[in-house]
Amino acid sequence: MKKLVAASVVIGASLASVAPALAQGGEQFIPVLSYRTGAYAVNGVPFANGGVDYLALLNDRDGGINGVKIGFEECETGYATDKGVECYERLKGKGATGASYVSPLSTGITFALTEKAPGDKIPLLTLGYGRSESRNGAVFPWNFIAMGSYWTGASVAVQHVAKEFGGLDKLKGKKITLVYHDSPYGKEPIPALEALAAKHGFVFKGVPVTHPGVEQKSQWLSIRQDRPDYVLLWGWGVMNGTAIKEAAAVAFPRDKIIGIWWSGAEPDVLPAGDGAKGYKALMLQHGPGQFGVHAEIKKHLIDKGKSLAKDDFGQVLYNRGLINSFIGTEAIRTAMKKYGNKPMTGEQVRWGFENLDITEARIKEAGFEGMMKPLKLSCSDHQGADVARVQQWDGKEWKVISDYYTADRDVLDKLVAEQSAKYAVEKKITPRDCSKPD
Amino acid sequence: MSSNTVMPVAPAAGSTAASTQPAEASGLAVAAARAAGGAGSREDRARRTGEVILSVENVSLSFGGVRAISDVSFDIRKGEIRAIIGPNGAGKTSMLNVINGFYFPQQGVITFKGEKRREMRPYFAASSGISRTFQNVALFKGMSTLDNMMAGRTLKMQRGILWQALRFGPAVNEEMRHREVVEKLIDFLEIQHIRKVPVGKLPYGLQKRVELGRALAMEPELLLLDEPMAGMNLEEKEDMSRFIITINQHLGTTIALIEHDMGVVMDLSDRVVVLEYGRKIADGTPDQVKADPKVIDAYLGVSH
Amino acid sequence: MSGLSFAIPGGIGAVLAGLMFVLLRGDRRSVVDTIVHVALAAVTAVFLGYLASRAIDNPGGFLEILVGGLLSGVLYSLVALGFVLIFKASGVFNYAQGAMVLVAGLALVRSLDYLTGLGVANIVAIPLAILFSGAVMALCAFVIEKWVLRPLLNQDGLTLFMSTIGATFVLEGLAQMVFGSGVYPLRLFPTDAWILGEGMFPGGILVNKLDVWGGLIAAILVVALAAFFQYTKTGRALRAVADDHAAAQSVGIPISWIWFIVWLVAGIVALVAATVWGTKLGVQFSIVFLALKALPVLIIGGFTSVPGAIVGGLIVGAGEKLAEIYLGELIGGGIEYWFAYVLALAVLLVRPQGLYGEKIIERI
Amino acid sequence: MLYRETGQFKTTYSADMAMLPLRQDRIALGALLVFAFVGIPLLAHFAVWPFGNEYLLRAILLPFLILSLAAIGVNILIGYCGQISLGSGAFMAIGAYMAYKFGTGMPEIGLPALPVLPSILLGGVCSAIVGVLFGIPSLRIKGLYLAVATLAAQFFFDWLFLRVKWFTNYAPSGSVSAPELNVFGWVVDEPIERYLFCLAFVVFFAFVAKNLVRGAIGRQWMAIRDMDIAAELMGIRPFFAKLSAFAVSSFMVGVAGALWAFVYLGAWEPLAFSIDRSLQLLFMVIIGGLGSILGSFLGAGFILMVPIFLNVVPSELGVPLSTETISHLEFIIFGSLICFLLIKEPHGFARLVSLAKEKLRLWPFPY
Repeated sequence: MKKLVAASVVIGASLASVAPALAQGGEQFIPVLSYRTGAYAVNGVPFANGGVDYLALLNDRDGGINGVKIGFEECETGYATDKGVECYERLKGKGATGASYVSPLSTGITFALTEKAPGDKIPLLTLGYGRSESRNGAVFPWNFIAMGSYWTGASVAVQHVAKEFGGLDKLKGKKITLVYHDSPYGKEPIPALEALAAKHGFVFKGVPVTHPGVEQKSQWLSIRQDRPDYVLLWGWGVMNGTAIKEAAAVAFPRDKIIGIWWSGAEPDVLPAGDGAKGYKALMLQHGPGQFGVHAEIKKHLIDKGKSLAKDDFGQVLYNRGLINSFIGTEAIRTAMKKYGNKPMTGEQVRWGFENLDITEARIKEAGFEGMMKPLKLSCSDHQGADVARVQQWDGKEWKVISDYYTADRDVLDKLVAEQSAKYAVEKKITPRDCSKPD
Repeated sequence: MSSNTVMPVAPAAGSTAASTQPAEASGLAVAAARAAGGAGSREDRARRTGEVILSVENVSLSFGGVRAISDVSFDIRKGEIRAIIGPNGAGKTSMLNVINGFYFPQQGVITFKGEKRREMRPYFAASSGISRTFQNVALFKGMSTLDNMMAGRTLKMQRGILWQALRFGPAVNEEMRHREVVEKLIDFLEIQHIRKVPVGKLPYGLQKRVELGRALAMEPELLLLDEPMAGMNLEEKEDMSRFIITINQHLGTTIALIEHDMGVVMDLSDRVVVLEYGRKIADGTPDQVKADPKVIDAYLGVSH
Repeated sequence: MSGLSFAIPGGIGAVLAGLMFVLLRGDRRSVVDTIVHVALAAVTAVFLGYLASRAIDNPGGFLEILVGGLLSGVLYSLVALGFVLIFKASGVFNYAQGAMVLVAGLALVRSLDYLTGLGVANIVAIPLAILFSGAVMALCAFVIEKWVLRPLLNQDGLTLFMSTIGATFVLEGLAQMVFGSGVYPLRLFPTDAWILGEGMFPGGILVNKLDVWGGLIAAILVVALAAFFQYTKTGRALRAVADDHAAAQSVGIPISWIWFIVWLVAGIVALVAATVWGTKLGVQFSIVFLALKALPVLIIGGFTSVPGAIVGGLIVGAGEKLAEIYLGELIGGGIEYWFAYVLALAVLLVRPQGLYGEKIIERI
Repeated sequence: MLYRETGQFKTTYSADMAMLPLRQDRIALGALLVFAFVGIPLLAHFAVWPFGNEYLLRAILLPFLILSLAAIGVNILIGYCGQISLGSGAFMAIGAYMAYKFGTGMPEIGLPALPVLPSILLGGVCSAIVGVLFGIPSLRIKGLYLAVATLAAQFFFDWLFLRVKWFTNYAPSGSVSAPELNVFGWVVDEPIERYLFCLAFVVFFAFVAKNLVRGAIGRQWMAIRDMDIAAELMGIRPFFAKLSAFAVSSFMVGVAGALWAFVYLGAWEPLAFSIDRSLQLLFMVIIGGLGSILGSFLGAGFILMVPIFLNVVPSELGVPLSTETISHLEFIIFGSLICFLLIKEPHGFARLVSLAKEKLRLWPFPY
């Protein structure tokens, strides 16, 4: 009986405590969907630290954005779609104006939220992941796949492979195998790779790895027997490190593997030790290292013990977390230019995203010089960039080994148009006319 | 949940205790029960027992290399009370298990109501009219007395799952009809007060009674009772004997029972079959069996 | 694939499967059983025939996959052994075995990192770390015995099983809270490979050194366990308890002490598994998924048999790798997770007690 | 004092066998239903605290309702029929994907897109059929061994929906999104509409489940659970009893899966129905109460509330926990609670409720 009373008190209390959320003051609220536990925590932690640190820096140093304080709260998704949806629902109404934008940090969650965001009028910022066709802002007004999609990544990777072989014409008859995480994330590049295979005449093969990816022996044994000329790796979390280790175990040359930019961070290569030497990965423009913004974070947060970052400070995914928050807050800034310095609604932030123009000067001013190129989004282009470089792990650190490649838009734009048109039909969406200003 | 893969077989501790009871006392119990039930003498009933309802011919059963029953034959006549006795490990319970189809013998033929039995699931034995109770009470512990007995009516209930899901019309009527039957049995067994109690919470004696009720709810033609009085005190034995006699006489149910209490067996049963080490050593009326030297040896352990 | 290279091996496969059918069939006689057996035999025949044809096409490659599969199966056996010990002694199906591997691995790697961080030489640090993680396992065994098993004494198997699922969650949460939730590399064994028989087959046959180490360790472990059960007083008491709790208790064997010991031994087996798996994957949360890999191994080998755990591991390892590579080409990759389970299900239908388990007789 | 049965006499067996023999219980249930169907929508409409908050509807009540339905299904199989299943997630997935296929049409066999309602129910039917197939081994194997058979289902279907593109209408990423929820012209879109839509399903099937478990079929299930051999000797066919439990259970779990996908997630991938989901459902029925329909609701509510509670309350109290700690604490709490309940109260919260009712009946006297 007492237990029962206790249980109902507990339930009642937590119900009651959910509600005051709405009452929080004049903050610009940004939910942070993160994962610090489970099979994907190795990659989730540095990204979350970076994302949170940049927001904290803005609050600490500038008192927020244009004087509007940023409220932010983390929610653990564990990379699980349903938990991600729960987090989104919990956090979307917080702050003075609700969530300004959401970064799901999972392609699965992105798919789920793509259905919900238009109804809730909350933009989704999916930096280098998510639905590749959401580049088409006419059909996906609320998705912003800034800086690059998996199709971009696929095209750049193929170009780099071609360059190593001595040109795109040398791709003919070559075997390129994709080892991918068996989820929407890993499958996303397949249509692009198939289209590129058709165009360049290489033989494409996909090898799925089951979640969470700790068992890859058979995949790599079959790769050893199949002897592809190049392997592309689309892994996440523990799958990356395991893939590199297994590649070493079957003596597949590591310098014949290119990972996507989510498979090219320190936690992916460090566990493999020497086995990772020579492994390559794409860069979502940036690499590891400390830049202007890092000095500020060190001064305002780390030295004051306000940051959770440790070894990951300045690592690849930490830096990506910074950039993610930078682009998001810049969109809010852009929106404020039009709507005034007060907490922005999701709809206003969406306008901010669509009119986002991060210039060289602004990048420099914010301390991101060397980490990213200018980025300009528009109604018809929610991606804004088509470039990436390749880095290689030399056993101790990542070395940039290529110049910027630009993705093959001839192939990709067609795919974007096809897939977004299909989505529009399925969802009975009438695409916006992007030539008209809104 | 009792989904164990192996059903543990506890030694029949209760039964040995029961068999040490003085035979006279048990005899008294039955006599009292008979008087209460208003039954006639055994001779009267012997005349009323009719044709063979079940026959067991040359049945042998073994597990791996262990022989439980070897080449046993006997029959059960309609309307009689037939006892199967023997020392521990004689194969009595295995015999009952063979009769109601739980084990299938390697050799031999079982004929029930004139039909030879092929390999079968126990369900078919139940549907052809055999029900039983168990040596170690095998009630559905999580269910109430009423539900246990209603479960015994399963074979008689026809309504499909969709009717039941909506609990509407025919399903409800059917439920009520069977409830009435079960309530009569509850009255007969004098267990009205425990109708809604989960049987797991009942004392042993009452559990045995509920188990009898569940077997009766099936309205069997042949009722198998595996040590119905094991672990009971004198008063409970009296009650149980009374129930057995009443069932046999008023409902006309044929009964085969295993019992260790010799007094009860000799007074209750019309004919007795004696097993030892899986073999039949005697078969006949209680008086014949009592006088059989092989039986005396088996029970007293005298060697030749 | 030529027709001939399919037909001949197909025939061999059918004969093998037929043999298996007769061997495993035992004394069941019902029509349904026969249909199930024949269907299983037919599927097995086709599968084996297909494998054989692939083996003829590329014997080197086939051998490589087979050897790799067998060896990785032994690594599953390492985890399965812990299950068998506990099941034998206490009838508990311990879902927490995977979590115990995680706990042991985390304790080992974190204490090792700490000691080497202090500048302690490896030769001293490794034994110290192993001692420490052994102590952690002892603590686990003590707590589980006292707070979970003892109160549940005499409950049925399913309740105990579900309680170990509960224990799994507690161990996972606690271990990560105390030791951290990152990936911690452990390098106790070499992880590179030998290439054998390059003269015979193009490209040779690749054998991973870590897998061989795993096999060696498993062999040592099995011998050590056998010796423990055979020659020590505690071991003999354990066997007595395994045979009959009540009887053992009545001759004065303290059952809670025995259970503590058996959980401790299982914990040490988990520690051994953690050294190998930790080297393979790095010590990390995902190690708990190994429990799910060990389940079909146990079903196939039988819950109570140490040799069964090894043989089951070999069958699962070889079966799933061959299926993943050769069958995966036909029906799409990623099948090894369910293939092991389907294999286990097939064994269950033919031989419910597993290959080495004791036969179950139903009584009432 | 209010909770008394004095003066309530039953004159017929049917009154005695009613779902809630006590008048007070009937009134309470009626009030609860009125509140759920009328009260909550009104409160939400007028934005009365806390119902004005969309979060309560969409992130708490909606998953609570859907997972309760799934838990009822799981409870029928495990709690009533005693057949353990670790593959409930797979049956949710079957419900979801087949409902999706029916909802978007199967031109290969000339089947046009069906409306939402029949799609969801047909998803449940498909799940029931597969449930029966995977239940067949239960006729031969029991207990832990059966758990492994159900795991086989779990992993097989995880794989099937990933690999066979037909199920996802050849979506390149393998993620699918639900068709518009249109019920006879009513577009279920607003949170409150989604809530009512699910509520109707859950209430209906909860009554169906309650009717089944207290009827003849329920007695067969429980007989199989308590003593399967004796049940068979009593004329209960294990074949029918077990497979019907598998069918009914998988049907409800399948419908819940379809609702989870269509109404709650909107877009999903197989990972949404992984083994974690199966274990979560198992925990719900253990914590809520094996063999209790009420317990399924209690368990679902509890499992959903704990993480939210851990997230919200400490930070409100000024001691915010890191997300890492919260998720580890969650593990520890669930795990220890499972052990605790198995030891102390194997019938879970439902049992606590009925004990409380017993006490209340006698109150203020101790006996």
